[in-house]
Amino acid sequence: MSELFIINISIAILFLPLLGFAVVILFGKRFPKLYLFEVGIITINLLLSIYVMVVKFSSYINDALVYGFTWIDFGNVPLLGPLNIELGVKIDNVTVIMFFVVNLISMLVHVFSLEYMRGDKRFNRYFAYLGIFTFSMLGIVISHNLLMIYIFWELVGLSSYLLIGFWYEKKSASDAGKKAFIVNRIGDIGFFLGILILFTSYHTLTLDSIFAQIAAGNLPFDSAAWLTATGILIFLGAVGKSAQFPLHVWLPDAMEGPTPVSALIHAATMVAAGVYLVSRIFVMLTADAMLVIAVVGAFTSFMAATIALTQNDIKKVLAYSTVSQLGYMVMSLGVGAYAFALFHLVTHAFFKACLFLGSGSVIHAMHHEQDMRQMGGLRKKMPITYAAFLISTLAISGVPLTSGFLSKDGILAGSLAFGSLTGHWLIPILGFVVALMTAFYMFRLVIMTFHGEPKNQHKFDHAHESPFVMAMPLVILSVLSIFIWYTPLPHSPDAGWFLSSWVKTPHTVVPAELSYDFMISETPVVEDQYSEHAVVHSEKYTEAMHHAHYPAMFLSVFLGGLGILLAFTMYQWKKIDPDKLSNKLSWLYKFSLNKWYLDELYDATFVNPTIYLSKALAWFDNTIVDGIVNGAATVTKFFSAISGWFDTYIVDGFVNATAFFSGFVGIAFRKLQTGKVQTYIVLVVFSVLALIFIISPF
Amino acid sequence: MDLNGLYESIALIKPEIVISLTLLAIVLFDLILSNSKKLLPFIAATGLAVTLVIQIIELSTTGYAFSPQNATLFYGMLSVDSFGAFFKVIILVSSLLIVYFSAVTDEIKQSFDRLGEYYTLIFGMILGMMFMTSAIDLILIYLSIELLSLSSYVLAGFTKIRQRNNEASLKYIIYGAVSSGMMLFGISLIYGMAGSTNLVELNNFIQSGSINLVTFSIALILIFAGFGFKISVAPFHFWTPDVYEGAPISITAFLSVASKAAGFAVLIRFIRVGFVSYVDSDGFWRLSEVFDWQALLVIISILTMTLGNFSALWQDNLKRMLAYSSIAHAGYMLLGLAVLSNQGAFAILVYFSFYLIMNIGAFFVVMLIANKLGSENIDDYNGLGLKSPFLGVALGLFLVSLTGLPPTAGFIGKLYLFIALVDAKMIIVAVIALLNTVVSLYYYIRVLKKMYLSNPTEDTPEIKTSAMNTIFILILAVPTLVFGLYFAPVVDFAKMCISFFGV
Amino acid sequence: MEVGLSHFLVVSTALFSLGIYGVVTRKNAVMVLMGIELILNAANINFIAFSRYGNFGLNGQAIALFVIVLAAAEAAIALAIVLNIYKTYNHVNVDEIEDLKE
Amino acid sequence: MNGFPILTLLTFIPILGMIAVLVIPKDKANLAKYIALIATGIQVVLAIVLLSNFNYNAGGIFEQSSFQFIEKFRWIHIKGLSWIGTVKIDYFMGVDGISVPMVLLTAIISFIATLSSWKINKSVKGYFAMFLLLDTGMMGVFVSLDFFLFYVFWELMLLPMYFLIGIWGGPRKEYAAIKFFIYTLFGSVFMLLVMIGLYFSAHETLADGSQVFTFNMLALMDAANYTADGILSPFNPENLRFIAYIALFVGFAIKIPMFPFHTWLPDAHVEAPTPISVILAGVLLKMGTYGILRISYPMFPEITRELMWFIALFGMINIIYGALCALAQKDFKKLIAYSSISHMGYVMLGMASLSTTGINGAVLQMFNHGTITAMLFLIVGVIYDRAHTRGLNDFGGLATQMPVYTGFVTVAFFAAIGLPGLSGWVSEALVFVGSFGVEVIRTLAIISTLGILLGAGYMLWTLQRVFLGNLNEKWKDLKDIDGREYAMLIPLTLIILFLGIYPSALLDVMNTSVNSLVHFLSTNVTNFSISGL
Amino acid sequence: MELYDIIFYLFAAITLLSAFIVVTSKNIVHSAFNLLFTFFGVTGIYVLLGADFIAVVQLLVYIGGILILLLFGVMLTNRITSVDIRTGTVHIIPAVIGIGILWGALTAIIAFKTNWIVKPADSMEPTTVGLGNLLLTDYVLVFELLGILLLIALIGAASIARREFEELKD
Repeated sequence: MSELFIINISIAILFLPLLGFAVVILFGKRFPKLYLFEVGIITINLLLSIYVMVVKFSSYINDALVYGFTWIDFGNVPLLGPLNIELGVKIDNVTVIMFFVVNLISMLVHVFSLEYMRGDKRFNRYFAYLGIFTFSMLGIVISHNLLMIYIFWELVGLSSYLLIGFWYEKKSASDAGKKAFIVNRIGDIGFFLGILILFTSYHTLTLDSIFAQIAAGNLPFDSAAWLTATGILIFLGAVGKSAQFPLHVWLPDAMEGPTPVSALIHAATMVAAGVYLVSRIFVMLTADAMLVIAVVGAFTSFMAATIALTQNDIKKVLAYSTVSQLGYMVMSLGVGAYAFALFHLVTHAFFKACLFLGSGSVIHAMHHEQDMRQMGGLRKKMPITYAAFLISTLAISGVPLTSGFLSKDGILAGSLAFGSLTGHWLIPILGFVVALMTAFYMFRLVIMTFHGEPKNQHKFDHAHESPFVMAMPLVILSVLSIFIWYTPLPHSPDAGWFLSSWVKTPHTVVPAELSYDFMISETPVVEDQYSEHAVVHSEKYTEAMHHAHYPAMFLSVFLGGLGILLAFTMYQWKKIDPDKLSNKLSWLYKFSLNKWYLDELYDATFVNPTIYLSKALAWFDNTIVDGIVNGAATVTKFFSAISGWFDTYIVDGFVNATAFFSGFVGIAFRKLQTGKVQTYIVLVVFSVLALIFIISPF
Repeated sequence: MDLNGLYESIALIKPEIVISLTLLAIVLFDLILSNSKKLLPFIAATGLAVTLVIQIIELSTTGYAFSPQNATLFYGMLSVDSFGAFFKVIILVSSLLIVYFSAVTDEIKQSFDRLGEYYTLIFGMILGMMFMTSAIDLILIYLSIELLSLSSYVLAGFTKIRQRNNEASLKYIIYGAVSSGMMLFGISLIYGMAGSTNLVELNNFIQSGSINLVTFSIALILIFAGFGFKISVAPFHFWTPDVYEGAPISITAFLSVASKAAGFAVLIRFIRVGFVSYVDSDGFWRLSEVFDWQALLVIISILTMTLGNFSALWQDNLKRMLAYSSIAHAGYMLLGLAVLSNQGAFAILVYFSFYLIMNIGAFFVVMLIANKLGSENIDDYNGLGLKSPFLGVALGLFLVSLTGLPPTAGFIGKLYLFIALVDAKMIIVAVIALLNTVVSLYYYIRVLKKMYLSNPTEDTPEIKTSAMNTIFILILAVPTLVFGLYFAPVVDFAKMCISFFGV
Repeated sequence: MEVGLSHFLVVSTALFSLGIYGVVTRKNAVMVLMGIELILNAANINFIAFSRYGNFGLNGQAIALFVIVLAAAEAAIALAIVLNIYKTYNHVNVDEIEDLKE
Repeated sequence: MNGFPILTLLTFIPILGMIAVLVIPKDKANLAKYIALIATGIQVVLAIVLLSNFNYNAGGIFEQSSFQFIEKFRWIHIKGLSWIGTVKIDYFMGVDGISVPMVLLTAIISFIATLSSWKINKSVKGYFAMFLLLDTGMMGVFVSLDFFLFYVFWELMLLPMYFLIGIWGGPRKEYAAIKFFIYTLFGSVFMLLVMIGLYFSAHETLADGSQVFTFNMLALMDAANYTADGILSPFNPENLRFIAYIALFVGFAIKIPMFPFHTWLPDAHVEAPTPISVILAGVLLKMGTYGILRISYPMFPEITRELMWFIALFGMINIIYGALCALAQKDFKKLIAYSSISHMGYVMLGMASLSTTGINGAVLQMFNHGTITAMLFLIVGVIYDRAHTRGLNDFGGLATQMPVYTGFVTVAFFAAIGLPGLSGWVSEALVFVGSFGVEVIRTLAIISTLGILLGAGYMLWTLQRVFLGNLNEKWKDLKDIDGREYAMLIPLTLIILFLGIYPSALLDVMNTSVNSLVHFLSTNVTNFSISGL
Repeated sequence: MELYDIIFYLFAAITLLSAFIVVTSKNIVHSAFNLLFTFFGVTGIYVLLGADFIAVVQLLVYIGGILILLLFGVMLTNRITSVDIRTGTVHIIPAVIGIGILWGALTAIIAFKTNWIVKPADSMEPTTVGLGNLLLTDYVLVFELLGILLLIALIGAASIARREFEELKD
């Protein structure tokens, strides 16, 4: 297979879903069954992406396949020389893995939706939207260029908007869509500013070219601070898309969308795009930027976990758990555990998609009931769903033998190593606390939903196991949450192909003095920008990781177990009454239940002031600006009160640039025109006198 | 003054003589064939046409006419030159138009019996104006102004059936008499100082001798009051709106164009011949430092245009509005004089050429509408443009041109004016004038608004224009548009006419 | 003090001012016309006085002559107009004839 | 294409149409629509012919040799005297990369506006006559290379616009029309003054070697042509170039419209009939920015450089202020009007950068804003035709009732928001790239990015209020769009999509000229600031 | 004080006093008669200035023509029998102020502050011949124009004064 062929196939994979979207959206009205076309396309896509992955790993495992073209050519720009904007694709190992993950989950969600969305009046459009989402997501993955990433970045935002607000008749749904888009935009502005800095400094947006220039010691605006700022600004994009604090508020609301959408977009793929983006620019992050990322990730993950503890909506719990897990990944990148972040991204994609689809299955069975307090005992009615759900829950809780155990352990080890190397111990501490809480709330969820007695007998009676097309994706995804797919040794992720040969930490390009010393490898870098870099962690970091591995593993297993135990104690065995506990810790409980009051805070500090400001400005515009420009229309109005006649004049359409002036002058002049000829002559006499006194050279 | 000189002088005033003869012909015709009054307009038009032809043939003739016996210099009562000829052409053309105008006006038709007197008086006006354009002796200036004034006093009140005509007449004569009295008093002072009323001698006197500047200024301001009355600039304009509104519309139109033209001609000549010591190579007039003409003119013109425009804003009577508009235009044109350069005077010529067609056009359409409507009130114009499209478009065109928007002739007039101002670096003044233009848009556009933006009411007439009237309007409207796009002929003509005989 | 030019000028300026005063203050139109005649007379005194004292020849007198004739013509027309006003309004109070105004 | 007077045809075909419209008998007034359609259709064809024959490598801007399709005839030539110079005004037309997109835009928007005028039934003849006259004025502005000609065209469209708003507009049409008129005239009188000032400050050398004052824009751009004592000559130590620049700028700024001269725009838009709003937003606003690029920049490069921060500042204010005001609107059309203000701010910001990317972005944004806002106004028109209300809160759930319509709305809205893949984004991004790249205005560019956010805010909120949610029972009978509306919306949609994906199609047209302009601005500053400033 | 001076002061006094009464008297007839004295005084001043012909013309035209005309005017516009022929005044205050200043300024400047050209006067001679010559030579144009002016005035005045029954009937 030639490289070009692989690239072409990849590009085909990219555009096929767009074709699906276009066909379905344009002709969907005429052909009600057209959604099958989209499902077919996504299936082909999955097969193609598997094919690409196989070829890539078999033939080009150490090479990145790159293709670029000039999108906009500015020619020979004065004072600057040739300038152009390129677009391009880069297919490396991470790309093909992501291709596979995205297409797989997308396909499963398509299939799941066939049943879940049955009977919806905009069935075709739903699939079209899934198509454009898949297209955009694949676009992010394949881009070799920050601008192109940004393009697709926004497009996933659009598809997310469309899908969250799919049931737009519900105000909450359209609100959520709007919120998602706008909150994401805040992050995107940061991302965009980052791009601007890079383009201004390097006149290119192709990642490898940028890295090469940084490596050559060429910093943005010749300043280390700007390099840090660039990293943080681009990270801001990820903060939005991956729902990191403080921009995470949209994700829970996004659960207004159909549940399969939540599984695909708001759990497995799109939200991971932020992590993916940070991983793409990982090599240009300075120590300061990394610290910021680590702190944000750790804090997000902690905050989301605390909120998840008390939520009652099944999807909300999962949403916060997603935020929390994304925080993990971000933290992982921040502490330098690059490969584990991506690893967790993949494992999390599978088990979280499974969890969401599972919850979808439950919700479907319960006739769109989402409140866990209305559920219970479903494991008898829905054994397959239960089984799949349980496996995934174990995975997310980090129980050994699951994929989650492997990736989470690596992240925790990385953070521990980071703590030991830099002294920032808070980050690993938060990480471990989150591990405890994750296990707790996930099992709280499982117990409340599947165990115990049904709370709502009526709904319970009508509940039933989901049909095959819904169950099948659950099973596939839960199976993918088992360790065996990733490593032969359930306790050592490093032994797995994912980490040993597929994904390797690239070498930082940041000048040594700006980077953590443990990020600098003592082994020389291979100077081929398109090749996959060897593992470049310094020996120091590798060693620290190594040391941290077992303590982290034991600690996390212990904490996970503790969490599970606590959950069972409280909800299964009812040894501790959660209500009493919440009453006792009432303010903490409320703080968590109300999501740290962040929405309220944002409303009070940003949203409402903006609205008020806009209203004030509109008023200002109507009254003052218009007024001033119109020659003080207010004064004119005052005038008009004196004379009704004047008013009719104004109403008559005579407010004008000099209404006041002309009114005043006009009236003054008109007063002179009395109609009495003798008055005129008096005026002439006075005028002559005035002229004499003005002009004559006395 | 020997007889040869007299013959030569008479040869120089052929157009005036033809006008005088026509005047007599009208009087006689009216007396003898009093049943054929219908022919009077034709006689008048023929006389005017002949005069116009003669005038155009004589365009390049120059010379002094009626020199005094003891003149040490070669000067006279009249200075016949192309500058005067230009204004004579303006006057004659507008007179011709007014003759047709008068033939159509209902107001004049109603006074059919006195048509002879009407045309006699019109010719009295014309004669007065013709002499004004070339007079260089203050007493002749005074007398020709009086000739013009006396005729117009009567004409302003010509149709006696309407009360407002009488009132206009009375106000006009009282105001005019006082103004001319002031002017005369000023002339007497000048005479006392210079020992002569001749402008050329005045100029020599200014150049030569010591002079009491204060007295001189008072005299000039008093004289200016007379000119100001004639060209109706603030603060000597007060009669204008009342008289324009009260007078028959044909006379209003005539006053606003021809009489104003003559006033400008004489004022320009007064300053040009009496005060300019030399003209520099850039065409700027270097004045003797005896009187700050520029300050006076700038003050007056700014005051005039501001007053005219701002007062016009509030007018509901279209005639009255056009009166104020003509005041404002006088202000603009006075700016051209204030520049005190050939450029400026030239700009006035160009401006007048265009002002002539657009102003008479506007008045004519207003008259046609008033004939049908019986009113010049703007509130009766609701939707008129929609019901009578031709008149609406024509009036719209004239008003737009008066505003000075391209591509109409009015714009070119303004353009040349501003060119002169900028050339003289009078930027602030130009800005004020331009802002005034913006203000003027309101009231012109207000007519358009009424005509087009308001819906027609039941009272809105559908006015059919006769073929003749249509042609007449087209004669005025087409140049308004064409000269806006191709103005070279007019400008060339004006350029040819900017040479002054004498100093 | 010997009578000189300025004496005559005092008379003429006073007459001029009185004339304008008359025009401005009298209600009756005929009285207004009288004021105008005073103004013209003032100017005439000037012309003749200047011509006499400046020894400018007879020009001043000729001008005065013209002005007198002109004044007559003006008076004739003015009175005709006043009569007309009287016919229309039944009075000749100038200040009450003010239909034409803003 | 040699000798074929394509620019003249482009400009005056509508006038021919107007004459045709005027002579058709009253009872066949509907014919006017077809005449207008044919005239504007020919214009579109000619514009495409123009584009296809356009040489992308010729810079234009300041040298006649690199302008294309030049038509230069003596129009007015009045021989001078000793004290008055020869007056020479040329009928001088030509296009370069900056004008071609505008010509194209004018042709397309006019055509679409004609389609959208189909339902006009009040004085059809008058309407189309005015419309075509307006069209000529707009086209003329974009192809004129003689300042005088430019000014004539500039003023030519005032009156038709006044009538089009005033006669065929909404309830407060008279107010809006006069406001538009007065504002614009106010601006243009200053332009007139500057034009005359420039005229007296520069000589053009004629073929016979004589030197005459000139209105020739290209001659006015050459420092070498200026006289020693011209009032606006850089050689004159007491020149008034700074004041003139500001006066000229105000004249253009009113058209843009730039804060605080923008208040005519919401009124004009709200009251104007849909096609006129389309023209107004689509083409007329561009004249302001075009004028700045064509006249202010090359004729006053040194002051442009000095004031770039302020231009950017006002651009920023426009962006933020317009967006915030839009956020508070309850009237659909007013919202779009304010969004126009905001979007024109990007143009100003881009221009202010004086960089290739920024100005490219600005010109592209001019085109894109033209198409996008035109589409938005058409969209408002569609709904207003049906529901006779534009209150944002009167609607809801139209997406269910009119799905195809909503589809177009979504495209237009997201294009306005600046969604990548649609044309608006490309230009906005380039504007930011350009303005961010210049250190002086970097901060302003950064603040301006808030506009992206606010834009998303008001657009999505509008989308939500009007189209999402439950269907208001009142609107149960609204029909989805019909064939004519398809014909208006589809071309615009395609343009928006096409330029979003392949902006080079238009960027390549303008790029050489923009580079040339940037080069001119960067090198000629010294020539122009010999003394004085 | 010479006789000349005394006569001057006499005439000046007559002129100004009567003029003052003309413009201040409430009674129109008083005014008219005082105007007679004013004109007479002016005539005297003309004589003092050696303008014999003008003085005569002044008598003829002003007193014989204009004054009579004005008196006719007074009669025709007032019903003498029924109404008190008095006239009111307007604008007294502004007129007094404005014209006071004007008068003051004119007198001060023109009469006292200006150095007029004063040449030794020729002896007084009859001026009629000289004037006659002047009118038909230097001022022939003005003279002729004046003729036309009088014609116009005649026609104009007649035109106005003529009763137009047909017109008034409408």
